[in-house]
Amino acid sequence: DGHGGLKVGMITTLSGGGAGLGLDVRDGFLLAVKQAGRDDIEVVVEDDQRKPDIAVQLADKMIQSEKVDVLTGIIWSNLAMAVVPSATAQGKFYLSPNAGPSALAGKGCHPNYFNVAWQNDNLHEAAGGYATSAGYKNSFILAPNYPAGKDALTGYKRMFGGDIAAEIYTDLGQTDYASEIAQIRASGADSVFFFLPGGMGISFLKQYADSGVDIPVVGPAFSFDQGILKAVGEAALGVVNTSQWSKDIDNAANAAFVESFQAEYGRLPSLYASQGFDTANLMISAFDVAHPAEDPDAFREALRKAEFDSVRGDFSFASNQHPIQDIYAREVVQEGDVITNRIVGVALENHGNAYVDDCKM
Amino acid sequence: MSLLHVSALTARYGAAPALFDVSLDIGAGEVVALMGRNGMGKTTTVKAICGMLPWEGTIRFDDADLAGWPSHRIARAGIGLVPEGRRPFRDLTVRENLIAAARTGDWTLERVADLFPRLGERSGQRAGSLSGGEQQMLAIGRALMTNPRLLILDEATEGLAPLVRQEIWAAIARLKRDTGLAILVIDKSVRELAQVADRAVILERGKTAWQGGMADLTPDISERLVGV
Amino acid sequence: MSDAVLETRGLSKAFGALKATDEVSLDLRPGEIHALIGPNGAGKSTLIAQVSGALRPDRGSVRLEGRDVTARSVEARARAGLARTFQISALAMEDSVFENAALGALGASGRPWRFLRPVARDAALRDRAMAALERVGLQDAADTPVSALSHGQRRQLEVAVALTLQPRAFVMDEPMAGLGADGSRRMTGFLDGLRDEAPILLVEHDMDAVFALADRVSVLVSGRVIATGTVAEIRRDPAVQAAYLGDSA
Amino acid sequence: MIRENVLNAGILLAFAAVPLWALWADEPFTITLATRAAILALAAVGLNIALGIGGLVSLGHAAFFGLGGYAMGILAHHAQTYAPLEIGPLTIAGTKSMPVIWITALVASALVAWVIGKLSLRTTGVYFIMITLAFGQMLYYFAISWSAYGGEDGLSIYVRNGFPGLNTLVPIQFFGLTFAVLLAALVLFAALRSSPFGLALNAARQAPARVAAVGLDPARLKLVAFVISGAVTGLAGALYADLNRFVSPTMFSWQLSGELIVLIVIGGVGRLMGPVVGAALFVALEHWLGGLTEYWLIALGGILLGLVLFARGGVIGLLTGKAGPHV
Amino acid sequence: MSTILLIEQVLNGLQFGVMLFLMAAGLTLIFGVMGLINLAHGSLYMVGAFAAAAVAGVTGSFVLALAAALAAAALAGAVIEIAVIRRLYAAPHLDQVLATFALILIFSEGTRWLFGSFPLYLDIPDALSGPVTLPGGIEYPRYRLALIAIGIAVALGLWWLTARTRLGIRIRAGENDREMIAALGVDISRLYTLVFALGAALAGLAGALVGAIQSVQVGMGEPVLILAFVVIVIGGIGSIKGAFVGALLVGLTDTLGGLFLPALFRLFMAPDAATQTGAALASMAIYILMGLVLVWRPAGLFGTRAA
Ligand SMILES: Nc1ncnc2c1ncn2[C@@H]1O[C@H](COP(=O)(O)OP(=O)(O)OP(=O)(O)O)[C@@H](O)[C@H]1O
Ligand SMILES: Nc1ncnc2c1ncn2[C@@H]1O[C@H](COP(=O)(O)OP(=O)(O)OP(=O)(O)O)[C@@H](O)[C@H]1O
Ligand SMILES: [Mg+2]
Ligand SMILES: [Mg+2]
Repeated sequence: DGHGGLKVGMITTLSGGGAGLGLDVRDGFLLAVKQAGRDDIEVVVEDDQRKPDIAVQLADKMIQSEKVDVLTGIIWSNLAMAVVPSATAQGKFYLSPNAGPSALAGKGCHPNYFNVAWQNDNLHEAAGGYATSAGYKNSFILAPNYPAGKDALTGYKRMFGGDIAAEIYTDLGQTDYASEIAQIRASGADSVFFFLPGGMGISFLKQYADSGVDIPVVGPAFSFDQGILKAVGEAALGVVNTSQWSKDIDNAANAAFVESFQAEYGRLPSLYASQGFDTANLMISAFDVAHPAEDPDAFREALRKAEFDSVRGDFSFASNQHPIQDIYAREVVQEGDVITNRIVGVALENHGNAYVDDCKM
Repeated sequence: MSLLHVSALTARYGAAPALFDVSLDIGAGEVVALMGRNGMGKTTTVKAICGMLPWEGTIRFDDADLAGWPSHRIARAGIGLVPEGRRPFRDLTVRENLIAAARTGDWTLERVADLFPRLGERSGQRAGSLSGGEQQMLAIGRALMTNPRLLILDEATEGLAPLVRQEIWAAIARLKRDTGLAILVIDKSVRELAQVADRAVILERGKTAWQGGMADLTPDISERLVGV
Repeated sequence: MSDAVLETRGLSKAFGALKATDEVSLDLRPGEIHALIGPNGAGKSTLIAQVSGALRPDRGSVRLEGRDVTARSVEARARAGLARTFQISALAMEDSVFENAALGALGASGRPWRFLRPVARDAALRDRAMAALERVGLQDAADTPVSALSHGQRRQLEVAVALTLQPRAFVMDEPMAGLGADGSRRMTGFLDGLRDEAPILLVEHDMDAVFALADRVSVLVSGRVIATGTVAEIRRDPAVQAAYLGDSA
Repeated sequence: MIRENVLNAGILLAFAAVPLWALWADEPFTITLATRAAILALAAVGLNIALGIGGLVSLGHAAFFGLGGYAMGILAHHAQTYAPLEIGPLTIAGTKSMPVIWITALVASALVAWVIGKLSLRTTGVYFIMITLAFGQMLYYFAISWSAYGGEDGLSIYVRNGFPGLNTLVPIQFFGLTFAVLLAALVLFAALRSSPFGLALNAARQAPARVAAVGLDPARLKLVAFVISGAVTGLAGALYADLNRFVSPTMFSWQLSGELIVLIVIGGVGRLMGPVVGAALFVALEHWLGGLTEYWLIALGGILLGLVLFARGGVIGLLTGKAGPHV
Repeated sequence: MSTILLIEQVLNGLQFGVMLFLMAAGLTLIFGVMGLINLAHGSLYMVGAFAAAAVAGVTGSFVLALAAALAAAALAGAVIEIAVIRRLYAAPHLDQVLATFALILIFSEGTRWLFGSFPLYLDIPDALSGPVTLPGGIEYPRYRLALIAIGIAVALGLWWLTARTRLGIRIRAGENDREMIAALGVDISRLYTLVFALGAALAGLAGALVGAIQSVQVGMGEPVLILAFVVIVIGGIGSIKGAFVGALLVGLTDTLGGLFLPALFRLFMAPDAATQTGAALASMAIYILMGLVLVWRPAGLFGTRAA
């Protein structure tokens, strides 16, 4: 097609239970492209239904038929694991707006794979860091029994200085946490760390609040995103969560992003929207330098420099091409009628990730 | 003035026609025998009357046109069916079988138990574990519990021991004598039919081939159309 | 009595407190039709189920040609030469008449584990099935699906499937049930000829047929055999009259 | 109304023609879609042996699909990492050879099908549906927490496995291979159905008491059918994993078992070409509707509903005017 | 492990079981009466939860929310029955499976279309929030106790309805022979619509009750549906008593399995591996339970017939 234009393939989850995240990433990404005013960038969006096999086939389609230059969009780690290795092996660039499995940060890292959100452990590590600084000595930790859950607990423990009262793996998709809460009550812990994405977190928080157990809770931002807080309600008040982004981060890019996103879509942006937005802006900054198909090395080099205005503030890449960034501790508060997050401090400053040394690149 | 009037009745199973031209009449209090060889359409006629099968032609009950009526409405209008093959509600007890069908009227649990003492004795037993004869009595009792004005008995003595058959025939005779119930009865035994029926209708390949008083049913007609 | 083809000894089966069969000992001799009659609920079907292997007896044994088959499954007994027909037709309703008969022939051949060659090209199966159909007069309906058969034809097919087994003994539960007068007559004639092939244990309520066919009659009442004898003896027996026959004796 | 044989031939021709057209029109993804349809059809042909002929509604066939997938994943993973597989004293080298993987998949799923079948066939009807589901779920949860092979994340294989004489990386060649396997499975299905075994199995579905009474053991017939069925579906799993160069526990999910049933019902239960038509239609709809709207699943639901309500016997039933066996 | 924790876990198991029963009861009723495998039952659960959340959002009243859940689910059930299911009674089982599968797609995505992709807010009413102290010093959420009570009340009510009322007898008669009960004067179509709506209402009630302590979101019905199927199969299809016993068994197995299995493995494994293996086995526990029950009793614990 005689290059010039940039063709981006976005594979993300747009239907079924996990669609909220994919929609936000998509909307954030498209907003950035629109604001850049670049009509030489074409984005092809496809729904992976949260099924790895569908994601793989869509990647094939993007590469074989659509002939895209850059792939992005995947929300879930297991889908990323299915798609990324073969996409990068075929010479395509993959910019992750969300999933950041450790396998792709360490041994499986690749020059064409960039993660613009985080390494999966980051927010958990930050939670551990926060818990240490808050003076907690004994944590009860729980996560679903799947790789990301195990990474979460590992990440927390990596940065947490105190003891672990108990470590529990729940079922993936579990909705009732009465049993776990009873164990928390009986554990004698002084803090609880949980990683339960999506509906699992909502259920846990509601049930926890109702149980009368008042041990303080820390968690990664996933269960405290704006969309989710609406569903959890007051049960989340006071919980501290860690995030590399918050709508009240004080910089011009962020303020403009929050305002324009609201104007465009009529809702508050979420963490995921911010990641989609950043991903697009990073990509555009590199495309300004070179076209990925014509001069992949220059494009890659430009990506590594990360010369774009991240809505999170300072942003750079570690050598394994995952972010180095501040991760904040936020508290859930009530502002008028709205339940939302307020930054209470920085949990980890200029934090990279633990897999840099495993990545031979 | 007949209670049930059927004329020019046709019906089919899928594409295969089973009834071509059936007509019959039953007056109030009358007992009519529906006869014919295997597969001539007796059961199909009954199913049509009871609304269990789509049909064309005329069926009138008590002057109401039954065209398009669902079967429960026909039953409520006063037609009680004892189906071929008994078809008890197998997982229900005898008592529950009777209750399921019950509608207010003269027939009650007690009266059915009087008619068939065996059912009274077994009232708590699962219908599925009753013997064939007991199930047959239950099927009759159940139809009576709907307090019908026309009782249809399709092969009510099939598979029954001679003694039980006699009991059933006696019960039918008693019903005829004591209640003035109109009865349409299908059975293999011409001899016994002759004793209770006032009239006979004989089907041959889905058509009414003969009808008339039981007394007029000569041996050669019977031999030709029923095989006896 | 060791020449009996089929023999039960003290068969007992209780359902809770109800003794459905109680110490039933019967035998079926070569060339005979042995009718088993009795009131509804006397235990006839229960007995047949134990003889054919569908039901385990609580006590007692079943012997086929002198061998104890009490512990064997339905299939094993069928392979050993016992053919039964069902009180309520049990046929593959979607299949054709021929296929049902071929199933019998296949069972008789004992080799169902052939996966590739079509049945239609297996001459041995086909001939055996068609021969049985011809004997009951269903050869012209071979390609009709069973669901389109009349009741009477289904009863005939039941018998045809049993015939394909070329069994050592037949066990028939009410083969006349639901047949009209002429149908019964035809079936009676047919069974009459069949006894030379293998003896028949016949459960039947149609007394005309029983009296016409049976060499011996056993009367089962409340799970017990109250009388065994020739037709004449049974008809005269006052106990049988009281329990079963009534005035049709 | 069309004669079923003519229709079947037409379907196969069309199925083969689409990827050839795509090759000519340089639409490689259409070839991938056709390959996906062929593999799903193969899995469903496997299920159709148990379900269509034997009346065994298994809601656990994803178990075999997944086993086949993991047979490929594990063998190729060990080949890819040059670390032999060690089971107790046994040391097995991984492999990237499709024939070896296929045989492994066939044997593994047949063995597991034998065990599952042996236990499940004690039940019938809905109980059978649910007990097969239970076994499927057990394997699913097992795979999720089996961290040695990626757990929930699954296993990626970087390069598609090889087949002697072919370059499987070329989409049309890989399609050709899967299509050939599908054809072989269809021949097997047709032969089974009209064989003595098929006759007995078909009767065992409708009248088990009759089958026993002629001296055949209905439970054994069904077990053998279940094993053959599981093995074919397992083979499809291995191919599917190779198509995606990836395996994950979703291959074991009950949704997938359900989808296989749906494919068969769409096409026509017990019909030779039922699974093929169902899979082709399903993949085509998924692809086409997905491009139209975010809410395409509503449309898919509507179409499926329309099919059930107005096309008894599935698409093939609709086209031939015959309803097919009742399951 | 302390006794208090154990008792609390048993209560949790009961509560979970009782909720499963609400789902399972409707399912088993519909299957038993109509012979219908209703995969869309989980969608009705979701409808109940969304209706409750929507009404609670507007009115703030939990009682109204429950009423709305019952009404919406019953209405949806009646509409499904009249528009779709009714045409499929004579069809093979698998057609029903496909049709109800299609209904899941329509309901799930339709709900997402109406309410968006994010979970909704539905909270416990103030009167029932917070823990109570039970004898022995056990602190237990008041709301969960209320759930147990409601579930048991519904169980008793259903048992009374099916076993003791004429309507119940007719429903069961319809299970045995639909054509025959109609020929005896019972309006079977109305009866079926009624049963379907009743089953749907129970699912909707469960959805609303559970929605208050869980996430009200699209797709929430599917995991519960599978569990409800497990329950009715363990209990014996068509049996309300079986559904109750099965639900409690599943509830207790799931809750106690998650507690004891990891602990058990810790006795002879490294803690890390034990936690994982235990958790893995715990997630399989109910399926293992179902497998064992069916191998032992192929028609479930209280099943009378092979369905
Ligand atoms: N469900 C069915 N599907 C197709 N054909 C049927 C069906 N039921 C009956 N038939 C056919 O319709 C015709 C009439 O059958 P019907 O049952 O009315 O006869 P019948 O007079 O009651 O016979 P019998 O004395 O055997 O009970 C027969 O030829 C039969 O084969
Ligand atoms: N599974 C069972 N559970 C309980 N009771 C049973 C069971 N099967 C049969 N019975 C009872 O055992 C007795 C014998 O039944 P059986 O069917 O053998 O009678 P039969 O002589 O064949 O009668 P018919 O002539 O009516 O067919 C009956 O009273 C019946 O109710
Ligand atoms: Mg008839
Ligand atoms: Mg009997």
